[in-house]
Amino acid sequence: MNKSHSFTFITRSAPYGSNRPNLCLDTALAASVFEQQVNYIFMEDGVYQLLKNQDAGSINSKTLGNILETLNLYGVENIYICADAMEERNLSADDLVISAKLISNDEFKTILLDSNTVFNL
Amino acid sequence: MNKSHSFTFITRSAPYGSNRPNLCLDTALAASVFEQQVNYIFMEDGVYQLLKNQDAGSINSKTLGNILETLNLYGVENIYICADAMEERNLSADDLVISAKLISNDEFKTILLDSNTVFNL
Amino acid sequence: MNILHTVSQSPKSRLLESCLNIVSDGDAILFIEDGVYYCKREDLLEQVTNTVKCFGLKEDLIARGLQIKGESTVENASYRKFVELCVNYDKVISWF
Amino acid sequence: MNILHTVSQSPKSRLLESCLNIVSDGDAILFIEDGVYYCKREDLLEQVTNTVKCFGLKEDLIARGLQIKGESTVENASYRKFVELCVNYDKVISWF
Amino acid sequence: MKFSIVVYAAPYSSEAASTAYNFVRTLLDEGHEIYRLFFFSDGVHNANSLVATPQDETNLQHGWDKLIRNHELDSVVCVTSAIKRGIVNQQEADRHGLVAASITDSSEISGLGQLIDAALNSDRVVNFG
Amino acid sequence: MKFSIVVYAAPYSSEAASTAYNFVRTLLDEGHEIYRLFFFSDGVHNANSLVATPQDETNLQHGWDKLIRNHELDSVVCVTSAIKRGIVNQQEADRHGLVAASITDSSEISGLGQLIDAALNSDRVVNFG
Repeated sequence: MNKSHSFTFITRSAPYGSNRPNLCLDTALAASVFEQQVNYIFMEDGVYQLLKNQDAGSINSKTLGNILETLNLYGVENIYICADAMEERNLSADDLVISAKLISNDEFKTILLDSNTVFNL
Repeated sequence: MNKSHSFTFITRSAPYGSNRPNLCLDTALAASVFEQQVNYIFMEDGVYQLLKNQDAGSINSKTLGNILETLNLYGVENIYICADAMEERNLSADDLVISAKLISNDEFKTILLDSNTVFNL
Repeated sequence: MNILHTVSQSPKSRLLESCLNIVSDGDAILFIEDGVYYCKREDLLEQVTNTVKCFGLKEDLIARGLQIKGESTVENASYRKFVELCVNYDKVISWF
Repeated sequence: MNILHTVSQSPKSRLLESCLNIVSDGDAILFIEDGVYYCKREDLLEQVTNTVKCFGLKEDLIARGLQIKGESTVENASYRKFVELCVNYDKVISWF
Repeated sequence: MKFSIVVYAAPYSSEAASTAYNFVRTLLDEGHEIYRLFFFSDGVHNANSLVATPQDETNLQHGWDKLIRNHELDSVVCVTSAIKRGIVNQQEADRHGLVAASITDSSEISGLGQLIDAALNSDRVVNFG
Repeated sequence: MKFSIVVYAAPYSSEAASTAYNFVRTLLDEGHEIYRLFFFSDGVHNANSLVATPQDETNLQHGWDKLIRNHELDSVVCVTSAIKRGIVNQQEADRHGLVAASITDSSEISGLGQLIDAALNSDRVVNFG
């Protein structure tokens, strides 16, 4: 199967409070198994998923912090962070577990226009 | 049983999109059956429950618009509307199915302080 | 390559504001469920409706006692129109 | 006759702003679940913490990689402290 | 056109599942094809068979069941979401030692691959949550 | 002190049911009394017995069941919320012609009066949603 279909996943929820980040991640990993092109965009509260030093054992959950490692492991390479989201939350690259490409809203729009299917969680 | 216990119900969600207005109403009616003092306060999006001309048959639901009649029928007389909520939504008394007492946040606080149990939906 | 966006929560959610960050000229927005309360907030829609067509799902408007008047910048859309919009735009992004 | 308020959604929800409309001097606010992100938004808490004690649920803070530093106006609260606050305040109002 | 529909919301607590149901009915009325319905997260509760509603309320689970049967739709419930929410078929019930199955026969339990497959084979994917 | 707890949220889709569970455990550890647990709206899913979770995840429904049994807690599931969400005991299953019961034995199905009664007889009511 060739990479003819492009999926974009917008993850805009904080971790642990709801299962939306997990739904988004699981679906993206499923798409990567089909060897399709996958874009993964952290927007709004979604950037909180990338904070360092998470330890969800304290609430009997699995830590989401290594999410980017998982994405990379599955071959998802197009990972983006909304620059606006970082700024609004007073966050800098140092606060995050890993660096991904910061994008403007215009770049975001271009990615969406080039996508075949968009999941927005 | 005497009216020794006072309940306050804050309903701050729009109708139909979620079941929160129904949960709030049902619980208040149950409290009134116990012949307890019941305050019912429409806050924020809750004031949308009072809009005229609702007809939820269009989405196969039951219309909530006669909610105040139901409350009155069950003997719930202390019905209040947050003045702020009306203003923020550009609503006037004419837009509502029935007139209830508009309260300021300070009056709201007094009601809460005098309540034994508060449900906030 | 335009997009239909559906918005399904009341203005309190600021969901439209989120959506607008990434709406392109020529896209359309359909307000559904509690999202239809946006149809009465011309103050929030003012900048939008120049470049983006806005619709409110008729059945949800009726349920809530909301009417779209002639001079409104938002159009009524039945479920049938909802389907038609999905066909006419290249993809659908749901905001919930 | 003071009240403990729990706030359980992230600042995006503006739940604290709703709550503050009806918080009285001497009340307390406990941030839980995604509400703990408020603990890092000193800009939103500034006016609050003069008259109202603010707490963040420790377990939820740890899960999310948030730390309350010494100079913060918000205090760490364990589940045990959560229970103690419920006892010490006359009633609990939950914002969710 | 070929559509696939994803439902994330349980019936009754929010309107989304009901909106999805109305949308699917309209799609069929208009002559479109449904490639697949995919029930995800709390959406799996739409496929619960052990429900009864008061006479003056809509039974949305029965509504889906009838719609799926009448139009022979392909309806998939996400296995990971379903099992921990108590939506199980007989096979899953046996495997996990549960006393009964709870899913409507008209939906089958499967993995997220079915959602990706649906996206690859449909002209449009529409999400309701 | 005497507490009653109201849970509006289903397990897994939001953290609230898990917070309620941790809170109740701490209450008991600290020597407080639970007058009643009341499961309302989507909270009724906490009393579903037909669930299984992956080994590395917490089974919250089992957790509640154990906690309720071990401490002989009074646990009520709201009847109106439960029936339409597929949480039924044998009696309700029989009445509505459903093939199986789905509720954990440790909770009973009853009306909203039990919530008001709980408020009247407790020092504190704490809501989780």
